[in-house]
Amino acid sequence: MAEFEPKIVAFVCNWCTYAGADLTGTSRIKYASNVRIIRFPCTGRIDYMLLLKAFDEGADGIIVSGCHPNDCHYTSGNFHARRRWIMFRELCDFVGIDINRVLFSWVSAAEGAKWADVVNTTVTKIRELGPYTEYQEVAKYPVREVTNG
Amino acid sequence: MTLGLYPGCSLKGSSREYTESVLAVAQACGIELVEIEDWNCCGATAAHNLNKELSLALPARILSLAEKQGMNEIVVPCAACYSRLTVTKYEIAEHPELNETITKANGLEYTGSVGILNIIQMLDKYVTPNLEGRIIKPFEHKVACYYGCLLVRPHEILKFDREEDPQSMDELMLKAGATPIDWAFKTECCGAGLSVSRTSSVGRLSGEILKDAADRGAEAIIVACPMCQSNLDMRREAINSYLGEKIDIPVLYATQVLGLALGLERKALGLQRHFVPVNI
Amino acid sequence: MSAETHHSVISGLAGEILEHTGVKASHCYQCGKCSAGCPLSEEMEYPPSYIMRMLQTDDPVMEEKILRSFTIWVCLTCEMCYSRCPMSIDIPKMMDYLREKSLKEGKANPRAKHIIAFHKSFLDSIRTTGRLYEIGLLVDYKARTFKVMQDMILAPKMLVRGKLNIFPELIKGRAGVSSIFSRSNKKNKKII
Amino acid sequence: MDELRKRAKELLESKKVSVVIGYEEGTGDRIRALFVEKPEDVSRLIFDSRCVLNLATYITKHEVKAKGKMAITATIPVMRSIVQLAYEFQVSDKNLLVLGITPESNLMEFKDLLEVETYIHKFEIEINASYREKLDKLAAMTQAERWRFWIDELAPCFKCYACRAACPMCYCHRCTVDFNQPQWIPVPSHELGNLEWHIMRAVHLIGRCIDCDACANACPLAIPINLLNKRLLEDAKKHFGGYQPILKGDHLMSTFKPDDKENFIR
Amino acid sequence: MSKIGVFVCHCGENISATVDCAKVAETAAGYDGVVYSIDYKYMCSDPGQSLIKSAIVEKGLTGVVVASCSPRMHEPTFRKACAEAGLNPYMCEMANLREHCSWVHEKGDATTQKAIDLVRILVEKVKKNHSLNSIKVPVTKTALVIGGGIAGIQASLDIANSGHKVILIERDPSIGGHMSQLSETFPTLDCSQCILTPRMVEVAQHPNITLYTYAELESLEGFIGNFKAKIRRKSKSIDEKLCTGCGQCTTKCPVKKIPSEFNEGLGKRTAIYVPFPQAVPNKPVIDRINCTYYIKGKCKVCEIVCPTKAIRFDQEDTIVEVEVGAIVLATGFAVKQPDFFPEYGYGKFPDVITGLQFERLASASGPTLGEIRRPSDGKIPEKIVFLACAGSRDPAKGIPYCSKICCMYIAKHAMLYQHKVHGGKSYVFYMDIRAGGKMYEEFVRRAIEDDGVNYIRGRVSRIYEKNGKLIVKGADTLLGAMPVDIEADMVVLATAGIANEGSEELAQKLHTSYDSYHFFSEAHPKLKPVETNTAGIFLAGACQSPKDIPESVAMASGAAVKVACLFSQDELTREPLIAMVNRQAAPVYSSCVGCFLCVSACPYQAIEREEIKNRNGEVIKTIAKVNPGLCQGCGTCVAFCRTKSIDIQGYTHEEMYSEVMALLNDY
Repeated sequence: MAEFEPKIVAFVCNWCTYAGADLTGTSRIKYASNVRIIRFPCTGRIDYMLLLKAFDEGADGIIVSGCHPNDCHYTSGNFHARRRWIMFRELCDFVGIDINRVLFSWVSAAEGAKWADVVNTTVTKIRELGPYTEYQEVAKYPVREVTNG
Repeated sequence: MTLGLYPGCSLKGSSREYTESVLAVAQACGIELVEIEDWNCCGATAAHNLNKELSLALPARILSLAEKQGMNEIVVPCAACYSRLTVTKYEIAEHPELNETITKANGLEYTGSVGILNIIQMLDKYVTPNLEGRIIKPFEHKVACYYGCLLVRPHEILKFDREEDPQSMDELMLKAGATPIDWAFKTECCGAGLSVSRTSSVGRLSGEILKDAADRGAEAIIVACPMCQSNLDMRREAINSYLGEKIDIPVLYATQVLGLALGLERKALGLQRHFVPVNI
Repeated sequence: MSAETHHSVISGLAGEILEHTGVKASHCYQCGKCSAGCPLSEEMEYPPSYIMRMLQTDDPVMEEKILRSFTIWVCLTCEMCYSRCPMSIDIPKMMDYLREKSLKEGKANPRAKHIIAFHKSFLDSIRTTGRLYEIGLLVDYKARTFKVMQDMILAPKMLVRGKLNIFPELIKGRAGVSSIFSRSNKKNKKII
Repeated sequence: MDELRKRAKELLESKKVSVVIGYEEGTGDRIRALFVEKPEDVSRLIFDSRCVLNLATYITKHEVKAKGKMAITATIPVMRSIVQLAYEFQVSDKNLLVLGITPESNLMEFKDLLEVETYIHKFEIEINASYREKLDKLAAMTQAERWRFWIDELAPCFKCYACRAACPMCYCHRCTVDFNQPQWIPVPSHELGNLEWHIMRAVHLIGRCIDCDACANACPLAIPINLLNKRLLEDAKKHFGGYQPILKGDHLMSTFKPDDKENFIR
Repeated sequence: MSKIGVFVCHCGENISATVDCAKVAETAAGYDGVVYSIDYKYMCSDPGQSLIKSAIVEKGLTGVVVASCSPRMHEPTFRKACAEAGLNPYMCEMANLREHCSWVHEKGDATTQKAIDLVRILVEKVKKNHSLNSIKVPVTKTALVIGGGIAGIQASLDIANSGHKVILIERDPSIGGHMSQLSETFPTLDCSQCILTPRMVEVAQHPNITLYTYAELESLEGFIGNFKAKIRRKSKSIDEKLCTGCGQCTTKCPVKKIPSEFNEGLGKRTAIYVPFPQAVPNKPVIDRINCTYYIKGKCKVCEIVCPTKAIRFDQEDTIVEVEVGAIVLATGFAVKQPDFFPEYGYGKFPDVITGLQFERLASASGPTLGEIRRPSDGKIPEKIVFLACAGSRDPAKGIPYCSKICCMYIAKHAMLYQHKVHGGKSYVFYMDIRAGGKMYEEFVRRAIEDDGVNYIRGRVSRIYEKNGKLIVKGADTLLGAMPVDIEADMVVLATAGIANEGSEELAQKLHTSYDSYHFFSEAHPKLKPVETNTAGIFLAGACQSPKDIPESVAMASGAAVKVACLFSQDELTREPLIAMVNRQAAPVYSSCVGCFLCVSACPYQAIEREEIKNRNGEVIKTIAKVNPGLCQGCGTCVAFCRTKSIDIQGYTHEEMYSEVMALLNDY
């Protein structure tokens, strides 16, 4: 059977990581094509609910990436984001969501190579972990009728 | 205070005096050096010139033995051995896959737990801190500290002193009461690798070194490597004939100088074994 | 759709070296700092940077020249080139590989026979005794090189100064040591 | 208790407040919230160990606020809630008077909320032994086990929102769960939707939950959802040195330190 | 019902080489809501754009997805095109098929599939998009220029001459920068001072320019057209109004042995000093670290000798607050001290010097009045060696990049040496001669052919001193890497140009980005070389990368024009991508409960309180309100709000949500 191809969603900020990924392109650095980038103005805008949604909808792994500390285009969006991630990650861990499937990183507009590396390592990691069936099985429910609402 | 000791072949033969001085100084400073039991040769230049696996397996065996004999730090007075051992440790750490093949070859387990000290590091770490008042016969001479290659290169791996114009030995000599001179050939190669097989080159390389030291008024050349010592000392006639002048500066081991400064017996430090007489 | 790695293919000897030692010849931009600093470059027919250039040509003729060169044997692996290389190219490591290959393929430069002889005698000594037995070494070396007179002036003096052992020191683990040899020899033909 | 009634009476008679919020006997052995507006009703006011219901929940309710200035009998957790609510501009000295009840069940009236704040800070928020044990047990589990645990625990939840109703901090008019463009939380109650709903609620309560357990007590299915909040309380302590409700200063999640430590960002 | 048009671009071969563009277009055609889908070779070309325009008109498109390069590249282009066709520009989105797909993956189905997914995401987003109208903000027509080197001077003069106010701040006591230190300039060999000084004076006298020397930027707030800057004017310890620059103090000051920065340590200066004779302003400052009064508490010689009583020992730093509409960064570069090259012995051997030090030796205003003499014994060197790339192109010990100016200034140095020391011998060790520029190659040839400078292709391994000579051990790679030893009297290292110290902090103050070498980043490597990606902040000179004088001046004038363009409007339009608090009909008014926790989450203090009053003016409800002038659209508040009452235009909840959904549903 064909090798399992992870679905990876990347939530990135417009100013650093998105631009960094552009640089990966302009420098023609090759990386795994599993990833789909969704552009946000800033990591501060990234809603934790969207991460859950991504898993709901069958993502096997998630990359969340933005500007390095002190480099945020909006001065402190990434600092706020970092605090939220710290707590959100603890919570996910506590409810048994596999936090190995969410990779957080700082990738600046100058780090084209790092972006390729972040993607590749994530893909390799998720490939080892296999599909996130644990979550997806539960997620299959949504179509169930409203029984006790 | 007990440390492991890997003497290496030359220290058992051509460089007795080095061993003697190392042990003498260690003893004088209350350090017990326990020789690794059943140690073997590190393979020196020969091995890594001809055969990579060999060049790692031989040193690995030594380190494994040290581990097995419960040593957590070993002193390696010979700069060449020091380099081989350290490189091996580094290589295996960098490429863990090597460990397997090597353990197979040696039939000994290797974990890389043993720390490796060259002689200068050992003295810096355990001797110099408590030297005050112990220097009874300051070695009041102008000395040229000669580090050679294997003590400082490659820096990426050895991480000892700095590659160009190193200072550690000079500082040590200062403590021993000597006056280290600033000279230009501290880390140039003496040609040891070709010592036997290509004496001509050695004459030239060692010649330049001696000459510069002499021209700058050194009364002794201080080394921490038996290769360098035997080249500069035993091959002096060849060198002098290459230079076409007679240079008679003795070549002492750092430990010998320290020993003298500590007031130890010249004989205990093996000074009589030198080819170029040590008349200072 | 797997994680492609970004590596341009380097063929020939240069490629082989990259594979076995991780040293990348194409990394060299020919500044010549290695040759400038090499204590023996004037005794080499091709100084270090020259060898790097030859590798870059990816030309079998050049590669043959390298393997048959005297340079690779006269190199002392004093690490000077490596320590000063602006591109941090580990030339000594590469030289080790070239020597091993040249020997395996029987291409060792005739002028290097003494050097090789010494290395071999050295290793023989270790194989049999586990340690270096200097007189043995000298004798054996002379046997191989017929340089009977060389260093003979030294020997007596060394003896007088107790710098030579008449009898070899034997280590218990000799078997172990020679097994190291036999293994590595099985792997790389008979080289010692 | 008489003291409490006496004071309540005074306040109502002197029109200093128009309603006193407290507890009264309910059906069976249960007690319930009481809103005294007439001085003669103060006799219904009681206070004893059963009075754990967090009355702070009511002071943000529109219909209660509408009555005018409120006085509230407040245990430590209630007082914590009040301070946090005041920080969030939901109550103020203008519309609230606190009749504190010390752990020794003595009445302790505060001149203003600032006093309340200083008082409650004498009591650290602490997680009691039984919960401690539960938390440790969960911590010891593997990720997969924890996942199972919560999925099973939450399976029966049918989103009755009793937890939300009981929580003094869940005063929002429109909760994310009521949001349908987009539909963040699926309407039907199934494990995942339930999990998401409770995760969402837990996140919203970071740095705001004062650990009164009202949610868990209110849950008809006794789902230990308050474990989530307790765990987050501890994490907040671990990462940012903990949290105490305050009137002025920084809210845990809407501020940051440039040197916040983490070890998972590449 | 939305009518979406999808336009897939081949970008010549750039996309089509690895992505099956036709297939992407076909698949997109199948999505509901997509009424038109086509692929074309160059969407950004004129025909490409008119393709989009006509489709908008003919098919009555309500949304457009252009699948081509990065939106950071062409979003403005296509949004403009849409606008011209009558479609609201914010109904146009771009799928990044080039940088994020075709360029980074091999040809194959997987890559095409990714392209398809990327398009679908944007189709779903654009369906949820709303028409937006750009925001107008006023422009403060004053520019702040940071750095008083040649670039800063040029930018200031150009802006000032276009009739706008300029505030020029310089960290040092005088403007002039590195150029004022240079002897002669290549390729014309005209004297640096002679061409620079008049410009410096012009700056000082220009009615539109306010000059603050010995001053640094403290902090910056606001946004394009509306910046608020705090400037720290470091205390000069003198009253500039009273000081006439008579020089009494500097001649009488007893502390005379301080190495002069201007002379790169080859000359000495006093504690109260004017950096150099032609300094602007030509008034002294007291260097408090070295002044005896500040160390010992007594001396005050300067105060005694000062005829106008202008000395102020107790003077303190002052903070000036200014409002500016645009900023030009011209902070220049620094020279990488070559002490990281122990093998060259810089710092150990006095006669091994840097290129900038040689400039001072060769300069008529320098410590040797223009005579080339060795620092050690003042002898005139008979043999001199120049080392190119002493730090540049050296990943191991220096910096990986090429400093660009060295090849030229080395040729100049060697030439000057040959002109000044007759019969002297000069050698240049080089790797490549990079002399691209008008009359540059010719200049180098002149050095070699006419002035007999001896160029040797190879690097130097080490330098050591022997009997008063410097032994330079090099190699000639053009002669089989043959070793070359030279017994020189003096060695000049062509040191690397690096980012100025503190440039990182400055970038952070300005919220603009910098590259991995800490040089400031331009907005686009080719098409926006003087813009930064922070609107209203522009770059001039070597703070962006090492540059020679003509380049710096050109760039400065470029930046000046950008500022002038900005100032040509009374108000400018800003992207409406900002946050907003929802409003609903009474009695709810808004889902915001007014907890105001978002206030501290906002990096721009843009969230205010809004009171909703009834007819009788009583406050019924207090909710949050985002100030559109201050909001920069980061969305931090959006993700924070519990009630989802704040949303951000262009990245709304619905838009982002549907992107995620679209992405995964049939991924």
